[in-house]
Amino acid sequence: MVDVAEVIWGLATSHVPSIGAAMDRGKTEAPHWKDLFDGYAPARAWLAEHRPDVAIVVYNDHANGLDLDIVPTFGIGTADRYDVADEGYGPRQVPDVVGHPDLSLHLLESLVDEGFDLTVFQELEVDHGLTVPLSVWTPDPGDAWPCPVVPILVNVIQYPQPTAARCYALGQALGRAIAGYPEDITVGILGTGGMSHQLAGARAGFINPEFDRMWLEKIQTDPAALAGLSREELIRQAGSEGIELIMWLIMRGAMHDEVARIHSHYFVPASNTAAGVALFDNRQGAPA
Amino acid sequence: MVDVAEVIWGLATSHVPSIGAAMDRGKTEAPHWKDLFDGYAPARAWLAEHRPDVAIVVYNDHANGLDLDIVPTFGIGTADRYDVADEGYGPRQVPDVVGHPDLSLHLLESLVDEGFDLTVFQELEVDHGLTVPLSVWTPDPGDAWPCPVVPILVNVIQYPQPTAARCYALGQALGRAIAGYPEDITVGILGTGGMSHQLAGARAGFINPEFDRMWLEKIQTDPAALAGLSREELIRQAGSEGIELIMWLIMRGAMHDEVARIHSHYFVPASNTAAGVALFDNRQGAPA
Amino acid sequence: MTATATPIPTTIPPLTPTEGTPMSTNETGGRLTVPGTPIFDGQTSRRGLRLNKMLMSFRSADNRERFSADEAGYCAEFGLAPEQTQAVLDRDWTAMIDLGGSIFYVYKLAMMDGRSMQYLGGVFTGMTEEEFAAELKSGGRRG
Amino acid sequence: MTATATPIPTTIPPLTPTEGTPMSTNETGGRLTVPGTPIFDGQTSRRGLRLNKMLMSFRSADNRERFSADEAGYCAEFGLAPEQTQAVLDRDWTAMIDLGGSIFYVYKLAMMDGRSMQYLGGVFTGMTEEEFAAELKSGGRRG
Ligand SMILES: [Fe+3]
Ligand SMILES: [Fe+3]
Repeated sequence: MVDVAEVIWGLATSHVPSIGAAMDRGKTEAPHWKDLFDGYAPARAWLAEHRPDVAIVVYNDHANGLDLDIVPTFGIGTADRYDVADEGYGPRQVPDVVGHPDLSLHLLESLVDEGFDLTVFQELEVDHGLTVPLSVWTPDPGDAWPCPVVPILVNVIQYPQPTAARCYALGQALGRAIAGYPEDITVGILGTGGMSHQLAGARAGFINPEFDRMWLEKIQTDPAALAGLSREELIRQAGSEGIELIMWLIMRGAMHDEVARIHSHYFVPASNTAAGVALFDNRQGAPA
Repeated sequence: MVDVAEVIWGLATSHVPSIGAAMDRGKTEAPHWKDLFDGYAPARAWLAEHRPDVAIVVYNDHANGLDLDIVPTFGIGTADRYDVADEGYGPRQVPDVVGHPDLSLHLLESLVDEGFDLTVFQELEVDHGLTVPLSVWTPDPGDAWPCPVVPILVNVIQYPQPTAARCYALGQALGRAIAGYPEDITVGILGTGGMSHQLAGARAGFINPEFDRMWLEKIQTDPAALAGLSREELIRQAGSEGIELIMWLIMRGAMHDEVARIHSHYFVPASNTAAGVALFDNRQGAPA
Repeated sequence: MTATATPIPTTIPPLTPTEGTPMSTNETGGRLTVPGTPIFDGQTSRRGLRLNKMLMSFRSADNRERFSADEAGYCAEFGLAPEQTQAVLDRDWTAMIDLGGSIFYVYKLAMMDGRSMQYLGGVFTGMTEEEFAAELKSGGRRG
Repeated sequence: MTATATPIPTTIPPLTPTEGTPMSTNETGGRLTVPGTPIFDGQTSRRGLRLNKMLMSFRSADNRERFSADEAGYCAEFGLAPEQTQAVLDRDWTAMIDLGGSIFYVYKLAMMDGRSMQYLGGVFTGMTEEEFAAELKSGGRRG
């Protein structure tokens, strides 16, 4: 260990609300869901052995914490607590999210110095975009999630979204910022959203497993190629909501060029969406 | 004229609330204020002859349109109307501000494509930071300001502010974005704030005329040098609130390398602040 | 975002889609052209701002009750345009999207009605909920 | 920013400045070190969030009246820490800045009291308002 912060793993996962609902209602053994949750098991087992000191969760809000009167391209929470939002049927019965303001402010300062124009959230209610990935990681959190969280928000809903290239560049700057945090702590980073799906329009229900499987592969081996995709190409290939896959590139950019794949799994459909999970070990030279 | 938008002038000006108050209360001929307002006269006369189709106003909010729960580094308004804020003693009796959403959205898309992570404001009340510069330009607007406005917001209040270099780069990208707007319209751009001042702390009342005069000169002749100043240097030289001079660099970056100075004037004090105005013609080869 | 309630704007954004914005959930959208894919762009968001604000208010149980007690009155309170109010009263989900609704906001009304995202998918594609769900279970729709 | 009122957080940010943040209006600030210059940085803003929210609420005449009728009660409603409430009640302008107030927000309370920015400048520098204004008129303070 060095005396600065270190990213030990990256977890990419869909954040479909129905995955959280299936867990909250104890339906994970139901025939339709079993394969999805069985697919999480190896990742969960590894993660339980590798609890970080802080997690950075890259996600988007879905009309719960943010209104449309203000649409930030990138945001970061600096609070010491984030309440779980009521999305219209009562908040999920999961723990509120504890923040890590000191790391948040360090990341903010580094990223703004590097020319990333973040919006600071001193108050923020978090929705399924953030809590479902925490549940994918930790199905039974008890009274508290495994560690404090730094939320990073991305506009994926309103055009113009940040480009895939910009997201990857933000991730790379985030990696440098983490490596400049002068505390000997371990960091897990979650990139959320996707995979292919489209909720509205004549093409609603669109799923593209070839694209998804390509993405699941290249997010490890050639993220720069994914960062070269245009918004239009992403929407064409992954659906109008599948564009949120750009958030995986922020996670990936913060990791080393070479990472070891611990596990991945692909499942169709979770509600109207293809769901994917991919877990990578970022410790250089570490045995997978 | 070409068939795209063209920046015809840039106006840099302080936005001290007391300048607006002196105008609103008919005190512009009072002994203390007369020199300031006399200093505006040549700029106002020239501007009255050069009314643009749209104005872009780069400014910061002062606890009126924005709360501290969300602090965007850069924002842009896309509304068709911006109400004048009540800053605590009733709104200024000046016209509400008409927007130009089509240009706003064009600029947003161009700037996000270039990797500037703007926050979109679909609703925004504007304060003296925006209306005082409009009054400096147009003392008697009657029922309406001279033209529609695109507001661009900058965080200058909460550290980390964007760097001077980032502001200048945003201005340059803004210039390219304007030149890519496919309508034959003229644009005036206002950079607001400053000059040297500090409101709180043992150094409150600090004024630095040598720095201000250097800035007034170099904003025309060597903006890249100003863009090299660190936040700490800016605060040391211009005071903790004088750092808002970085907004002049956004205006300047959107203009040509060579601009013609129409007029400038410097005055101390407007309330607790040094006040400056500088007007530049951006039309290449145009007679000043 | 401000400490006081946001005033209803004096001008309502244009409800007739301007050139280059999506005309319907079945048309291509905006500067991006993907068949059958509405693009929620800046002009669409302007058009739908009041509608989406109202839909977001359904996060609170109080507001859900007030809406149910007087749907048209609640729409008027949020300054919806007549076409938007009509689309809400009629549960015309396609019209809500066409008039600037974001699917994430529109879905909050569907949830109040006990409708699923699969039901909405059926509406958008001219299928029953069961047909739509079956297409997803068989691997999703291609297109 | 959200459609509902923001809840008061269950934990209050630390009022004791953490290492590297400004200790007083007369101290140097945060990562930036400029003598006599408070730096309104992220930790300061966290410390002052509830206080600044309350001060911003004075944009509305109704709120100004409610505050005047019961200052301590109004502070409690916004979840101010005891030291912040005391600073407000005492009109201890320096303490308000030290406890996370932003000068632009603190000034709203000064305006309600009929105090000018020159008056505040005098307080921060240990002068009367007249002395402070005279220094500005003679070209400003150097330092
Ligand atoms: Fe999502
Ligand atoms: Fe200012």
